[in-house]
Amino acid sequence: MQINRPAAFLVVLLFLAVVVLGTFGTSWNTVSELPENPADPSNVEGLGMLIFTQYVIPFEIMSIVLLASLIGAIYMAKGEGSK
Amino acid sequence: MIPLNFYLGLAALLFSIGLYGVMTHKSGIRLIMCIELMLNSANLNLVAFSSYTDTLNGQVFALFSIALAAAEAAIGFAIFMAIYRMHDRINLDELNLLRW
Amino acid sequence: MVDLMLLAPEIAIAVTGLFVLVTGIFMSPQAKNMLGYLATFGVLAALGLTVASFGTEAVMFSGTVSIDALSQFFKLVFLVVALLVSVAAIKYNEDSEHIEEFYALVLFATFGMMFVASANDLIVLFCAFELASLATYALAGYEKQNPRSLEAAMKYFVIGSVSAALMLFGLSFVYGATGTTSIPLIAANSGLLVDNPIGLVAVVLLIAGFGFKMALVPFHMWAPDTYQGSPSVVSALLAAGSKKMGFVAAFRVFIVALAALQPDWQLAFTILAVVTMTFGNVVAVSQTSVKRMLAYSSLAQAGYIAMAFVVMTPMALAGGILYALAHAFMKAGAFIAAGAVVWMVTSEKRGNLEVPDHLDNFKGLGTRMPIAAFAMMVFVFALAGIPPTAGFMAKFVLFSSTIQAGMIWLAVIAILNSALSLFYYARLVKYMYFLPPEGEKVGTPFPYALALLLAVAGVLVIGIWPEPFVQWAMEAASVLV
Amino acid sequence: MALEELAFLIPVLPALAFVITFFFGKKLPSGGAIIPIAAIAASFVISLMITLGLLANPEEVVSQSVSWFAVLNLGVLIDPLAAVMLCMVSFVSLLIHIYAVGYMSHDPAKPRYFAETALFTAAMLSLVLSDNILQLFVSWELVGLCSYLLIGFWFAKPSAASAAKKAFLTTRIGDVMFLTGIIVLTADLMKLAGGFTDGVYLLRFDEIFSYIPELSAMQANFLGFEVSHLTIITLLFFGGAVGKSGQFPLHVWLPDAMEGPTTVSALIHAATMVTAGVYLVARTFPMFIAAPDSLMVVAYFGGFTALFAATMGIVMNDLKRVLAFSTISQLGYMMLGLGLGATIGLEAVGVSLFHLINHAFFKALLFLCAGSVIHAVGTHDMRELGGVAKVMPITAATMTAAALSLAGFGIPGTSIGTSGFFSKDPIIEAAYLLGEHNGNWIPYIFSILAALLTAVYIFRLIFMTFAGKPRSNYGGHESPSSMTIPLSILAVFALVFGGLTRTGFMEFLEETFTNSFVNVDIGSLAGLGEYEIVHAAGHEPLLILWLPVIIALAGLGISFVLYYLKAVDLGAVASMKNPVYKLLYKRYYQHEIFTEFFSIGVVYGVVAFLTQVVDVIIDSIVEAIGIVTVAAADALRRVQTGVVQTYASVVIAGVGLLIILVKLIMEVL
Amino acid sequence: MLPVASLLILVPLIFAAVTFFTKTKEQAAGMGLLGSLVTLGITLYAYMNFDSSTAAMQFFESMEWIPSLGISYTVGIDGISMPLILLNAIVIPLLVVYSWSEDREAPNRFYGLILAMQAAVIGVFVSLDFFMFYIFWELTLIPLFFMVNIWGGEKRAHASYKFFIYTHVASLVMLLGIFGIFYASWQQTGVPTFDIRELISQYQFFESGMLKDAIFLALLFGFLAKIPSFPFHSWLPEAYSEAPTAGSVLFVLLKIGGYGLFRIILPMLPNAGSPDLFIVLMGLLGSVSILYGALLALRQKDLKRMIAYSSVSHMGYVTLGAAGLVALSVSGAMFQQFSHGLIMAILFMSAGAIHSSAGTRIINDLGGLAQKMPKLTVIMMLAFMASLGLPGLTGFIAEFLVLTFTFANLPGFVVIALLAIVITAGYHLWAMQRAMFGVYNEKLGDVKDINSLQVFSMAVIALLVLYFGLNPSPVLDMMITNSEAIVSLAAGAGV
Repeated sequence: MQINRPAAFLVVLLFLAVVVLGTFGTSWNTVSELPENPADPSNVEGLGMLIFTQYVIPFEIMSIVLLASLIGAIYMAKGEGSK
Repeated sequence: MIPLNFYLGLAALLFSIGLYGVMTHKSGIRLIMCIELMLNSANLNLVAFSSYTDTLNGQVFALFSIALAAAEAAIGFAIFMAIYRMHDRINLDELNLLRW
Repeated sequence: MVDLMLLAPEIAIAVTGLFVLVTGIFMSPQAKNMLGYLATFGVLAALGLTVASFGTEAVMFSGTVSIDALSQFFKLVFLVVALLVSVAAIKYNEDSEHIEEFYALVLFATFGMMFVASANDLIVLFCAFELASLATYALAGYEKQNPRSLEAAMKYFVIGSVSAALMLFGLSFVYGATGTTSIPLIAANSGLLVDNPIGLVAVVLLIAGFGFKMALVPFHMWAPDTYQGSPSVVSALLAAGSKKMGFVAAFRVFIVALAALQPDWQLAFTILAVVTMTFGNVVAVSQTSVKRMLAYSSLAQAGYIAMAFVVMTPMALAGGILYALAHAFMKAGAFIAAGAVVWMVTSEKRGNLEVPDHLDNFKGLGTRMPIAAFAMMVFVFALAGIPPTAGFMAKFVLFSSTIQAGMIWLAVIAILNSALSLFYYARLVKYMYFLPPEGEKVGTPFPYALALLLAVAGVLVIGIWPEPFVQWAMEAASVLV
Repeated sequence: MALEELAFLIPVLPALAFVITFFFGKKLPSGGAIIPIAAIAASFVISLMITLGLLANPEEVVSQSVSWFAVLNLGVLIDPLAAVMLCMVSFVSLLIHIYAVGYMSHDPAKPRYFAETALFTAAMLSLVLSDNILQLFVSWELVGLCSYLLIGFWFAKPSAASAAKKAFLTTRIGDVMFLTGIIVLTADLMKLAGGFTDGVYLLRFDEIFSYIPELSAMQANFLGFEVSHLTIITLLFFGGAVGKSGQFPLHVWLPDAMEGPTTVSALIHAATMVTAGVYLVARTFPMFIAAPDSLMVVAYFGGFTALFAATMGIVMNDLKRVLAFSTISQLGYMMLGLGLGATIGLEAVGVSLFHLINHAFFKALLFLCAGSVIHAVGTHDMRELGGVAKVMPITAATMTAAALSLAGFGIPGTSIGTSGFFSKDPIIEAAYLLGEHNGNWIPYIFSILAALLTAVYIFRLIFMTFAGKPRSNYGGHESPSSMTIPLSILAVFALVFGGLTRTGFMEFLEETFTNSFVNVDIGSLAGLGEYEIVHAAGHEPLLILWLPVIIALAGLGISFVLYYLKAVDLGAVASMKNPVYKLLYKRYYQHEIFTEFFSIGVVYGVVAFLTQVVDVIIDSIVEAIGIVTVAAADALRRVQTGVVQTYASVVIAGVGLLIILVKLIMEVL
Repeated sequence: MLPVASLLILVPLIFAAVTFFTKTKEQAAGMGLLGSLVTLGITLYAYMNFDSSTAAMQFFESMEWIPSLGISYTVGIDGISMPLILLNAIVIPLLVVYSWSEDREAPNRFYGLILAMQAAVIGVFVSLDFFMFYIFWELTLIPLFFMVNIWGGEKRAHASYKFFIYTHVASLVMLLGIFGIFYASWQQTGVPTFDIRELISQYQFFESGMLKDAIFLALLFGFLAKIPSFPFHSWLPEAYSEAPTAGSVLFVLLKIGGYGLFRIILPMLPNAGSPDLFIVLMGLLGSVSILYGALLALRQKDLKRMIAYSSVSHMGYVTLGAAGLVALSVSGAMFQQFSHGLIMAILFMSAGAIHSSAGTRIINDLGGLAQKMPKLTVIMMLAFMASLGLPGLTGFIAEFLVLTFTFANLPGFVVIALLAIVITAGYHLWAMQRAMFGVYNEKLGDVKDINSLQVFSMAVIALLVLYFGLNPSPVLDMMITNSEAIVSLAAGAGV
């Protein structure tokens, strides 16, 4: 089956419409002001703290993820099995 | 202050572009790029929310997802390489041995 | 301080994975066959540790991980699948040079699934989910020389990535609306989601993300191709294991975190469940590739399990959870049996080599591979819900709870579907037992036979003595409501 | 041991004989005929002894009952009615068995023949002895089975197999009516008795008769008529009798039944089984007389059948078929006699049964003579015979005796006359009484016309067969003595039995319903049935008394002129161009109406509709589900194109559509 | 006292398993015979020790199985099940003997399936727990499916799938009914139980409404489709006629549909929403089945198909008698099940013998077989006569009881059934005349009569048909005892 661009476009339009209607129709609960100084170092520090305390488990999982993708990628990319 | 919806709208648009690419491109490389685009648009969402709700979880999430996107791209490229070795090209719409 | 003993099964799996990987590098090709036993041993240890820790409950790591009856139960499911796959793969990987990679990926995928089961935070959930996906992408393409395997991996990867993106997109909205990623806190802050259209968008995006794993129509498109093209043991892992990961994630996210949005997702699941089971069963009727047929049947089974979200009584959830366990045995077993046939066909170089799992290759299997054929018969009858098998017990609990909740129409649809499924299951049994064999008796190789008999034992034990399993499933369900 | 206690042996002995002959007949001499002959002889002796005892004391009937199943029983009842039937059946059966030793001597399947006739005798005796309606029905069906088996005795002959089937099916129609009657009766009895009592046998005649007043009081609306339940039940019983006794319109099987061996025709289709219907009506006579209109229906059907069958009898060319129509006609007389109970009350039973017994003698004799002829000359087409008397004098003589008896020659007011005369005359006279009292002359006209035709056809048979010169080249010789002795015995009975027993017989039978077993007051029952009973036999005008004899003489004369002297050329009359002759010869087109139109046209039409339309529709619904499923499977699998971009599109479209769908449904709900 | 009920399931099951592993035909048939004889022995032991004067459960065993769902292993035998067990136990060994001399592929599976079928059918009869009942109910499908699918006639694939899926759908609908009654009672009492008798007695306390009727109708449908009753019969002609002889006989021994009526439907009936309507429904379906089956049998060209339709007709008496709801009509219906099993067994054996020796079952292609097959003809004639309801044979007892005692309550339907009697006689005699009588059809070649083993097995059943026709009390009495208990329930509820 060939790729049907107009149809794909319509599908995407549908998706976009739905998502945009969803987001714009929502009254988000936002803070009144954004942090003024983008260079505020507390952010990075906070991230670090979070990653190594609360999110240590995902961090550990990420280590396995990287290892797994490493193995997988190397295995798949190795050339011995070609043709 | 830029309204939150501007970010969200942008993210949605980027995401949709990514989707359109996935649906229409034959090339595996472009496909992975589109997927990256989608993941990143989601990251954009996360970061925007993180700022607008003044919580850091979103940014942590985004960090992890960037790493995941990288891993995913690695695997993806590896698979396409294997396909390329076999077929000498990566035209995804020609891979339809498995169907029906 | 956290009690790491509670994570002992996960640690055991991860350590085994690493150990297999590292030792594999230093081993001679002949000695590598040992690794399968090693991995099996590790899985068994993890299984033992999981069963030993049944009944304990804890929330750890600042509330990101929750050990409870639900997670324990699903860990059991994943470990059972991992065990069956590990055992069967001993034969599948015989004399391969990449045994350590295979087992490492299987174990890492299992590791990811186990964390999904106990995730109490969206970040943990997403990372673990992706781990399980990434590891299996490569596994699906494990037969690099086989264009079908590669194609399976490619399709799996593309749809998986799109789904991951959709899921992440959805998760971002959930996070944005509630300002947190912790599942219990989301439940507490879900007011905004309920009042705004974004709630529904997020729910459907998440359903798409999880539905990809669960293989719910229309997010199933990859599943038949991938299950067919992948090595059978990997199909077993995908269909029996990672499919359940989708369910446990959905249990956690929808029933616990997004409980307030129940009307939305209940309706969505109603549509999906009905469409999925009908589509799966109907299309399975016309399949000639056994693995593809099993894939469609797997869709149908997902549809049944999804009924738990529709009915939403403790009984129904228990039924769905029990079904997950039963399905792990049945479907893993069925794919492994198909794998044994593929092995036979490819090693003999006889029969339909293009599609080694073609129905024609199953002719007279009862005489050619008695154990595999018998096991396959048990599995397909279990899948069809014929007593006294696990499939029947699970359907019994699940369908009966549907009646209990007064959703007679849904029960009728499910039951008619179940009847329809008999058609193609019985056909397979007919091919195996009642058509003349085309070839000599081969016998089932030991690892396959062991894995199959383990699965048969599981199917029959749950079918004949379901009491403890029903109890566990009920405890697991009690976490959700 | 008292003889009465052996009563149960009467049917049991022939039944045992059946078993022995069936399984061991081949190893016994003469096909095992000796076994049934001995058994039936024993039964005859027991019957005769009991009957003699009963003659002395008609009040003390023999009655034995054992529980069968549920609330039903098996039992033996020998009252005067049963006694005379018993003696007749066992006696005729005995003679015919003896005769058959000679007649069947060349048939290889003798053991089967004798086994089946033994079984028939057992069933027939059991029918007669039965003390309850269910056992009677059971035996009734068994004699039907034996009739079926024996008509189809030469089953390799397609016409025999077909005739057997026809006989069974036609009588089955009557049987179903009979069964329906039993069912209605049982339902009513249960209602009246208010359930079951231990030790009370629901369907025993004493039990049934005791509820007659209540039954007659029960009214039902049937097609707009208010009729009593008793009328419905009795008419249904009569329906059974119509089938079994070959009454119009269920007589069609009887002529065809002649496909069986002649001995079978004599035994079953002349003397015994076909009279079971008459016996049934006689047995349940208290019910009939208490049921308004039932007896009149019986009388009309009987009278009409008597005439109707006789008309066909005069054109038949087949020896046995003439006799078959004659049997039907005579059975009509018997039914008519019973129906005349509407006027003469209980006497009707005596009159009718007397004719039944006499008929058994002379008709069995006629058949056996015919059999003797057929056995000797090898054909039964009368057109090919002629002058047989010269070859077979004994047969000719005995058959003439039987013909005289059938035609009914005698001198009224004296004891001089043939048996047939003494039994047929009272029926005709009673029919006259009916006309006199009710102004309803039709039965009388039927009966008198039938008497004329009877004489015509039977002497036509005699003249065509025995007189004149042979019309074809047949061999022939007189039959062996095992055949001629029974003929002679029967001839004696056909000539003198009636004259000897006529008064005693009637009186004996009038005791039937007043004895130690049942005691019903027929007079008051007749009141329930709204019948007016008169006892006037004997003082009719002289012309009426003589008329039957004159008519019979006239018939003899006509036959003599037409068939002996051949004074008139019958070629023009007896041709297919003559519509009347054709109608008669074609037997009123019964075959066309019943078989071709009704069973093939209507029944098969309905069946064809059911098989080809209804069942196909029902089945298609099932099949369609399967076909649709497979078609759907083939269509839906095409969704899986194999191109990954399509898959992605479906996923994304799914997301969009699902959101919209859920939203819409939520809005609607 | 032996645990008879359990043994009756276990013994054939174990022998079935052993039989599957036999190598030669002799071993397989021998093991089949041995297993069925042992079962027969146990059954006779049970029958000897059976007290037919009580309607209570005998040989009762019960133990917990899945307590969290209230499922228990409960078995017992009473007057409803005893005759049917007896029927199975008697016919199966004879069936093995009958098919002893036949050559076929995979005899070990063949005889194994026969024994497995016996275990499953007896399992249905002795189960007193709905869960077990359903399990055995479903298990009966599998042996039959394979019986037809492997050893069946030309259209066996279609027939077997149709039968399998059709009746499976019906049993699943029945399962829905079981769920319904289970949960409604759970709600009522707070205690889950699958005990059949407990659930039935709880049924009367259910809130009347849609659910209550739906439960009843779902169960009723499940049973009627199995009986099968018009208009759910369309699986039957093909399955019966395509099955091998042994399969057809196993089909006729499958009396679980009618059993369900007596065990479950009738005790529930008085408490169902509108009992009168349901009685009329059952009566209508029963009587229409009788007439319809008979009419369709009249037109069949294939002997086996004709017998199959006659089965629809005869099983109509079961439904009709059950609807009669009088002790004797219900007993008659039960007796019809027993009688029909015996008679049809002979008929299918006869048809099988004709098919295997003459090479065809098309009635018009036969003819004059009586000359070549006298032994078969005699036995077949007896069976035909029994089948058309000739007195002195079992068929009459059953039909008489049903018709007579149903008449008081449902006169109209009895009249419909009575119409069928002549037609029933018609197609039997027609077939007899065309196939067995008349001139021998020389095209059939040299046809051999049945061998002595076949004569033996058919004659034994024929003698039983005769014996129970003359003396039905040994089985009828226990039926009456239990029918009275059932009917008194109905009377108590004022129906």
